[in-house]
Amino acid sequence: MMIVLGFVLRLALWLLLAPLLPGLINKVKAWVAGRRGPPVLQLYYDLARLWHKQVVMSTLASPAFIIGPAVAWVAVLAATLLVPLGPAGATLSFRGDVILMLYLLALARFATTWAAMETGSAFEGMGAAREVSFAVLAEAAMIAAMLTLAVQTGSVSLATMLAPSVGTSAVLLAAGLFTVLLVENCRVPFDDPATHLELTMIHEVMVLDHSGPPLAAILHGASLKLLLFAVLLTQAVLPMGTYSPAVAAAVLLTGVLVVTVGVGAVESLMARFSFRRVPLLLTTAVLLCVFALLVAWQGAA
Amino acid sequence: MRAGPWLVLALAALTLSAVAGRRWPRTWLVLIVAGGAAAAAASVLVLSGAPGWEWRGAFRIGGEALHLRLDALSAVFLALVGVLGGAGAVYAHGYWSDAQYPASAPRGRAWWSVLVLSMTLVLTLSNGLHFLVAWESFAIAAFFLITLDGGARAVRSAGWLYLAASHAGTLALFAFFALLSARTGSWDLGPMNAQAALAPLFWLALFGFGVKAGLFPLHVWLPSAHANAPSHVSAIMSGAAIKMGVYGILRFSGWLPVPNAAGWVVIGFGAVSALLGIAFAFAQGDLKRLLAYCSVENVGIILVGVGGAMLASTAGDAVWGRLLLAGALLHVWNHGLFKGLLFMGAGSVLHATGTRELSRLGGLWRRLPWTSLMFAVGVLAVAGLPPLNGFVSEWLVYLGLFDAVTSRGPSAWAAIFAALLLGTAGALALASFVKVGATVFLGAPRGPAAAKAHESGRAMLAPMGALAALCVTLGLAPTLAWPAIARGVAAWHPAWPATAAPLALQAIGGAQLALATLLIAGAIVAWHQWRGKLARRALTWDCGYAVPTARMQYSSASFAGIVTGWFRWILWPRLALRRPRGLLPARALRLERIPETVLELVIAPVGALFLQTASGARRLQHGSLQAYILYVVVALAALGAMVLEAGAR
Amino acid sequence: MRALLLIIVPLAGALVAALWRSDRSRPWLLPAVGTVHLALSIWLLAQPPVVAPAAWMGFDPVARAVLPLVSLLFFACSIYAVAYLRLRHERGNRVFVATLLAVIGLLSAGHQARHLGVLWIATEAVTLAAVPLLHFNGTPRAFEATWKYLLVGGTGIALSLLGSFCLGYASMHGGGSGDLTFVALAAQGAALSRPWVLIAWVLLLAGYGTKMGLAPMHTWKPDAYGEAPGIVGALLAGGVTTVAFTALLRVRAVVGAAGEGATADRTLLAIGLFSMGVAALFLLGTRNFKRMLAYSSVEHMGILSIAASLGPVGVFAALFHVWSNGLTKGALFLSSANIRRAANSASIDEVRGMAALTPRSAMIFVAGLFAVTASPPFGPFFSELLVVRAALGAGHYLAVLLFLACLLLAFFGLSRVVFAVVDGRPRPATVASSRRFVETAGALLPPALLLGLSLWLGLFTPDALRESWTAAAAQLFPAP
Amino acid sequence: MRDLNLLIGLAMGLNLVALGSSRLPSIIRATALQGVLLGIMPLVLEHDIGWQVVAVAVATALGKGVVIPGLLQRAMRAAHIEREIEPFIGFVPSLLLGALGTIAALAVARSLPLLPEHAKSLLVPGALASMLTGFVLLIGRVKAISQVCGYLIFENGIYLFGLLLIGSTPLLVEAGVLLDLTVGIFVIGIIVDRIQRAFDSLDTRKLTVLRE
Repeated sequence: MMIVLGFVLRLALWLLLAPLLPGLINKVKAWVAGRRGPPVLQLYYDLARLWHKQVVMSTLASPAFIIGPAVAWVAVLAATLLVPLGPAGATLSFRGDVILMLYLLALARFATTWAAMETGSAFEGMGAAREVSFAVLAEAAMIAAMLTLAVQTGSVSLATMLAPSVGTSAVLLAAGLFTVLLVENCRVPFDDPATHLELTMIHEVMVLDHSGPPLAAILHGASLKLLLFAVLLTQAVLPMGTYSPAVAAAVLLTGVLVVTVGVGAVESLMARFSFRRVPLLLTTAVLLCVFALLVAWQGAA
Repeated sequence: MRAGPWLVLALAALTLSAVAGRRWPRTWLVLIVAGGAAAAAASVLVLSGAPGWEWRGAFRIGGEALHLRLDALSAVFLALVGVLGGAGAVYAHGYWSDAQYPASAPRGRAWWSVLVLSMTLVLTLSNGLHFLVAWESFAIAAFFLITLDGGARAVRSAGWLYLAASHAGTLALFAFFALLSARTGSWDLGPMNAQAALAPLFWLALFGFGVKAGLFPLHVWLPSAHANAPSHVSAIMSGAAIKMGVYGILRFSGWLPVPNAAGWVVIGFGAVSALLGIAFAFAQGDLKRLLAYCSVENVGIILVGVGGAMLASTAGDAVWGRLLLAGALLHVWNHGLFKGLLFMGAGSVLHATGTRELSRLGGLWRRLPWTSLMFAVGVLAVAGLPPLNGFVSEWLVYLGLFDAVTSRGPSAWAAIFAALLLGTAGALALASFVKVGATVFLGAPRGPAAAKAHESGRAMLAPMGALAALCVTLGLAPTLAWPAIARGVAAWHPAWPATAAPLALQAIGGAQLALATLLIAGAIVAWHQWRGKLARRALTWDCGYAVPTARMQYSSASFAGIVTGWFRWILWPRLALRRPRGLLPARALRLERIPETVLELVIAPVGALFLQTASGARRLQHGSLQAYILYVVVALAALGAMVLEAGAR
Repeated sequence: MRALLLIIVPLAGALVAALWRSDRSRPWLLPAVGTVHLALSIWLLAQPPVVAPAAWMGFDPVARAVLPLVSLLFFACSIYAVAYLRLRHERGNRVFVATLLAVIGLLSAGHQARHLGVLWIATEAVTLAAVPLLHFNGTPRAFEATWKYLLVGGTGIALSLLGSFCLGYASMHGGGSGDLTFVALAAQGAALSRPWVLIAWVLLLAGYGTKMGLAPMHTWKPDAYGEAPGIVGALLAGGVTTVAFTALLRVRAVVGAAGEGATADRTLLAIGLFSMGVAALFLLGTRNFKRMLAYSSVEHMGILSIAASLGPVGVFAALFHVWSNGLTKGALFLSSANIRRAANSASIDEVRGMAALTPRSAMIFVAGLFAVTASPPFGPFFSELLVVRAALGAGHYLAVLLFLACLLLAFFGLSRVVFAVVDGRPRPATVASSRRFVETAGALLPPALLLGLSLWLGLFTPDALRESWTAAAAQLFPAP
Repeated sequence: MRDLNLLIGLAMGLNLVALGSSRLPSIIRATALQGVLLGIMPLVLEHDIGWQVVAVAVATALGKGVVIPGLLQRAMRAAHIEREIEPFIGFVPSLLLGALGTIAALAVARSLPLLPEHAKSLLVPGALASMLTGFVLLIGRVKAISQVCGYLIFENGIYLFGLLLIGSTPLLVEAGVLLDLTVGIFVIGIIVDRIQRAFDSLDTRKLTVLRE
C-alpha cells in the first residue's frame, strides 16, 4: 500500500511540478529585462488550452505523427521514475538503471524526431537533424558524468550514485552537466525557445506541425525533462547522503530552484551561439565531465 | 534429449537441400527450413542444459579423422545460423524466385545450402584441417551468393573485393592452424590453455577472423559486399556470416592462452569499430551500405564485450567479465535478428522501388505498411532503444564496463574509453536510424520509383515478421535467454559457471515489459483519443509555404551534414558543387560522396604501389632472348655467391 | 621389366605413329598407349618391383612417387588429344602424335633414371622431343616461342651437363670408381670433394631449375605455354617440370650425403621464394590467361623448391604437391584450351563472358582457379598446408610470411584474370567464334576428370600414395 | 699434354676471333674450326685408341665442324645477311671481355681444387673461356646465327670440361651426351631455318612479339 502511495505521490510531484520550471525561467528573464512577463503558471494554462484543441495533421503523416509525442512523453516519465527525489528515493532502482535512464531519454528523442520527420518538411528535418547531432556529444558527456559518479560512489545505481561525497570534481561536473542540461533542453546558448525564426531553432522547429493534445504532450514532456536534469544536476553535485531527510528535501528544492534561475540568468545574459560554435561548447562539456572523471579517480584513490 | 541426432539431422537435411536446390525449389525450401530448425533445436538443447555433444568418427578426410563437437559456445552461434538460414531461405523464395531470376535462382539456392551447411560445420568441426576446409567453403559460397546477380559491374567488383579480403584472412588462418598443429603435433582442436607458448598465435587468429568479422580497419570488403549482394544474402552475411569471425576469436581465445595485451587490443579495436562504423553509416546515402556499416558498429560492440571478458579473465576472473561476455553473446543474437530483419526490409524496399538511394525514396509507409512496421521494429532494436532486444545486450555491456570502472583495476581505463565511445556510437546509431527510417518511409516520395512502390508478398513478409517477433521476445523477456547465454559464457571460461539470471537483469526485464505496456497503452490511448479530435488533414504547414515539393524535404546528406563535418578527418567527404549563378540560375548541383576511406586512402595506394612494382617487373620480360640468357647468368652468379657466402661461414 | 615397358611401349607407339597412314585414325594411338601406360604404372605403384642398387634405370621409390601422376596426366591428355586433333584436322598430326608418344616414353625414362648421365640424357631428350609439339600451330609466334624455349632451355640443359661433369669430377677427386649412379655417389659421402660438389649443385640447380621454370630462368615458360596447344602445356607443366624436380631431389640427396645439405637447402629456399615473388608480380599484371597459367606454374615450382628445402617432411609435402598441382594444372590447361578455342583469343582484353558461351569449361576453369590457389577441399590446399606446416616446424617464420604474401598476390592476379574471362557480357566477335566450338564430352571429360582427381586426392589421399611419398622421402633422406 | 694444350690454346684464340668479328661467315668458320679441334682432342688425350674413340672423334668433328656450320651458312645465304649489325655488346668491348675472361679463367682455374694430373692442363681455363665467350655472344649479338654460334662455343666449353672425365665415364654415357648435344644443335639449326622462312629475317629484334 505504502509503495503504491509513494509511487503515486512521486508521480504527482513530477507531473505537477514540471511545468513550473519554464514559467520560472521566463519570470527570471522578464525580471532581468525589467518586464513583468507572463505568469509563472503560464505553461499550465497553455497545456490546459491545448488539451481541448483539435488536431491538424499533415497529409503526409502516418499515425506515428501523433503516437510519437505520446511515446516520448511516456519515455521521459519512465525516466523520471528512475531518478531519486532526495529523501523520497526513486520508484524503481536497480543496478544499471542509470543506463536505462539515458536510453529512455534517447527513446524520447527518437520518438520526437521521428514524429518531426513525418511531415516531410525541410524545417522539421533540419530541427531533427540538429537535435540528434548535438545529442551525440551530449550523450558522451552524460556517460562521462555518470562514470564520474560511479567512480565516486562505487555504485552503478542512481539511488546510491546520486549521493556522492562532495569532491573537487563537483565543480567540473556541475559545469559539464549544466551545459548538457542547456543543450538537452534546447536552451540558450544552443537554442532559443523564444525566437520564431525557424532557421535558428532546434526543438521548436521540430514541433512546428504539431497541434492540440500532442503538442501539449510535447510541451509537458519537455518540462519534465528539464526538471529531471535539474534534479539530476543538484543531486550529482551536492552530498545528499550526508543530510537528514528534511534538510535533503529542502536542499533539493533549493538546488532545482537555483538551476532554474541559473538557466534564466544565462538566457538573459547570453546570446544564442552561432551553430558553428555549438560543437565547441559541447566538446567543452564533454571535456569538463572527463576531467571530472579524472579528478574523481584521483580523489577516490 | 541429446543434441547429436538433431545435429546429424540438420547436416543431412542441409546436404540434401544443396543437391535438391537446383531443380526442386519447394523441396529445397522444406529441407533447408527443416535443416535450420534442426540445427536450432540441437543448439537449444545444448543451451538448455543437455550435455554438449562430441563425436569422433573413424572416417578420414584429408588424412584426419572427423571430429564434431557442439558445446554451448558453438550452440549460441548455431542457433542464429539455423534461424537466419531458414528465414532467409523463405525470404529468398519470394525475393529471388525462379520467375524473376531464371538463370541465377537455382544457383542461388544451391549455394545458400552450401553456405548454411558450411557455417554449421565451421561451428561444429573440431579439427584444424577440417575447420579450414569448412571455413573456406563458407567463404566461397558467400562469394557466389554475393555475385548471384553477376551482370552488374558493381556487384562483380564488390564480390571480388570480398573474395580478396577473405582470402587474405584465410591465409592468416592457414598460418594459424599450421603453426598450431606444428607446435602441438596434431590437428585436433580443444582446450589447450595450459600451453602458454601458444599465446602469440592469437594475433594471427585475430587478424584472420577479424577480417571476416569486419573489424574496423579490416572491414574494407564489408560495405560494398553487403550492399551489392541480394538482400537475403546481405541478411545472412550481416546477421550470421560475420559472426563466424566473432566465433573464431571467441573460440580460440577460449581454447588457447591469449597474450596479456589481447584484451586491450580487442576492446580498443572494438570500441573504435563501434564509433567509426556508425559514423560511416550515418554519412552513407545508400540504404544497404548504411546497414552494412552499422554491422561494423555492432561487431565493435560485440568485441568490446569480448575484449572486456579477456581483460577480466587476465585480471583474476573478475565478475564483470561475465556480464561483458554475456552482453556480447546476447548481442550476437540480437544483431543477427534485427540486422537480418533490416536487410530483408531493405530488400523489400529495393524490390518495390528498384533503388537503394535514400535520395530517391520516401513516403513508403503508405504503400508498404507491413514492411514499414517491421522495419520500424528493427530500427528501434538496432538503435539500442528500450524496450527491444538491442537495448538489453548493450545494457549488459555497459553494466560490465561500469563495473569494470568501479572495480578500479588497470582495466578500468580500457572500460572508460570503451564506455565513452560506445555512448557516442549509441547516439549516432539513433541519429542514423532516424535518418534511415525517415528518408525511406516518411514524408513524401522523392521519386517516381518510390511513388509507385508495392508491398512485398507473404513469403517475404513472413520471415520478417518472425524475426521481428524474436526481437520483441528477446527484448521483453531477456531472462529467457539468460540461461543459454550463461552456458555460452561458461563454455568460454570454465571458471565462470552458469548462474541464475542476475537480479539486475530480472529488473531490466521487468522494466522492459512495464515500459512496453506503458508505451503501447500510451500509443493506443493517444491514437484513439486524439484521432477523435482530428480536425482535418492539411498540407504540411512549413511556416506557411503553400507549394511544397518532395524535393524540398530534408535529404539524407543534409540530415547527416553536421556529424559528417565532425568526422571529416576520417570520412573525407568529397563534394561536387555547382553554385547557382546569375539572376535566374538555371542549374545548380551539390553532390556529396563519402569514400571508403580505408580502401581508397590506404589500401588503394598500397595496391597501386604493388601494381607499379609489378608493371616495372613485367618490363623485364620484354621479349628479348639476350636478356633472358643474361638472367640465367645472373642467377648463376647469385647462387654462386650464396654458396660461397655459406662456405665462408 | 614392367618398368622398362613404361618406356618401350610409348616409344614403340611413336614408331608406329610415324609409320601409320591415316590421319583420322592415328590419334587413337594416344589413348591406347595412354591406357596401357596408366595400367602399368598403377600396377607398379601397387606392387613396386625390387630395384638393384647399382641399376642405372629402375622403378625406385622416387619414380614410384611421381611417375603414376605423369601417367595419369598423359592419359587425360590423350583422350583430350583425340577431340582436339579432330578439331584441328587441317593440320597433319603425324609428327604431333609421334612426338607426343616419344615425350611420354622419354619422360618415363627420365623419372626412372638412377644414373647422373642417363638422367641428363633423358631430360635433354624430352626437351628436344617437345619442340615439334610447341610449334604445332605453325604461326610465327609459335616459332618465336620455340626459339626461346630452345635457347633458354638449351642453356639450362648445358649448365646441368656441366654440373653433372662437376659432380663426376667431385667423385673422381674423391677417388671414385667412375660409377655415376646416385647410389654410388651418395655412398662416397664425405669423400666427395666439397668444392666441386657445391659448384655442381649451383650449376645443376640453375640447369634443372631452367627446365622446371624457377625464376629467373623461367622466361621461356609464358611464351611456350602461351603458344603451344593446351595439352602440351598440361604435359609440360605437370610432367616435364617434375622430371627436372625429381632430378634436383636426387642430386640434393647426393649433396646432402657429401655434408652440404644445409647450403643446398638455403639456395633452394631462396630460389623458391624468389620464384614465388616473381610469379606473383607477373600474375598481378598479365592480361593473357594462358600466360597466366605459365606464371602460376612458376609459382608452384617455387613452392616445390621451398618444400624440397625442408627435409623429409618437406619432401613428402613436395611430392604431394607435385600430384595436386599437376592434376589441377592439367584441368586448368585443358579447360582454358577450350575457352581459348571458343573465343579465338587468350587475351582478357578480348575475351569475357565465357560463362555464357562455354558454361561447362568456364565452370571447370573457375573451380580450377580455386583449386590452384589452395582453396579447400582441393588437393593443393592440403599439400600447401603441409608445406607451410613443415616450414613453420623448421622455424622459417619470415619465409612463411613471404610465402603467404606471394600466395595472396598470386590469388589477386589469378582471380582477376579468371573472372574477367568468365564474367561479363561477351563481345559479338567472341559470340560468333564460339558458335564454331562445341563443348564435346572429349573436350570436357578430361579436365573434369583431372579436377575430380585433385578433389579426391585432397580429401581421400590413398594410402598407397602416402606410403610411396614416405618411401621416396626415406630414399632421399636415408636414416643415418 | 703439350699437344693438347696447344689445341686448347688454338681453340681459345678462335674464341677471340668469334668475339671480334663482325662478319657472320668468319664467326661460323671460327666455330666450325673449333668444332674440328675439339674432335681431334680425344685422339690426343687417349692412350689406347679404339674404334669407339675414333667414331666419337669423327662424329664430333663432322657434326660441329661441317654439318651445323653448313646449315647455318645456308640460312645465312637465304636471309642475305653477311654482317652483324648494332650488337648489344660492341665488338671491341666483346673482345676486351673475352680477353679479360681468358685471363680470369686462367686465374680461377688455378684456385680450383684440381687433381694433380689436371693442374697443368689448359682444359679447365679453356672450358671457362669458351663458356664465357658463348655467353657474351648469346647475350650480346642481334643476329640469330651469331647466337647459335655462341651456343655452339658455349657447348664446346662444356665439352672441354667433359674431357677431364674421359676415361672414367662409360663410353655409352659419353655417346649419349654427344648424340643429345648434336641433335640439340641440329634442332636449333632447323628452327633457325624455319624462323628465316616465317619472318624472312634472322634479326632477333623481330622476335620480341611475345612479351608482357
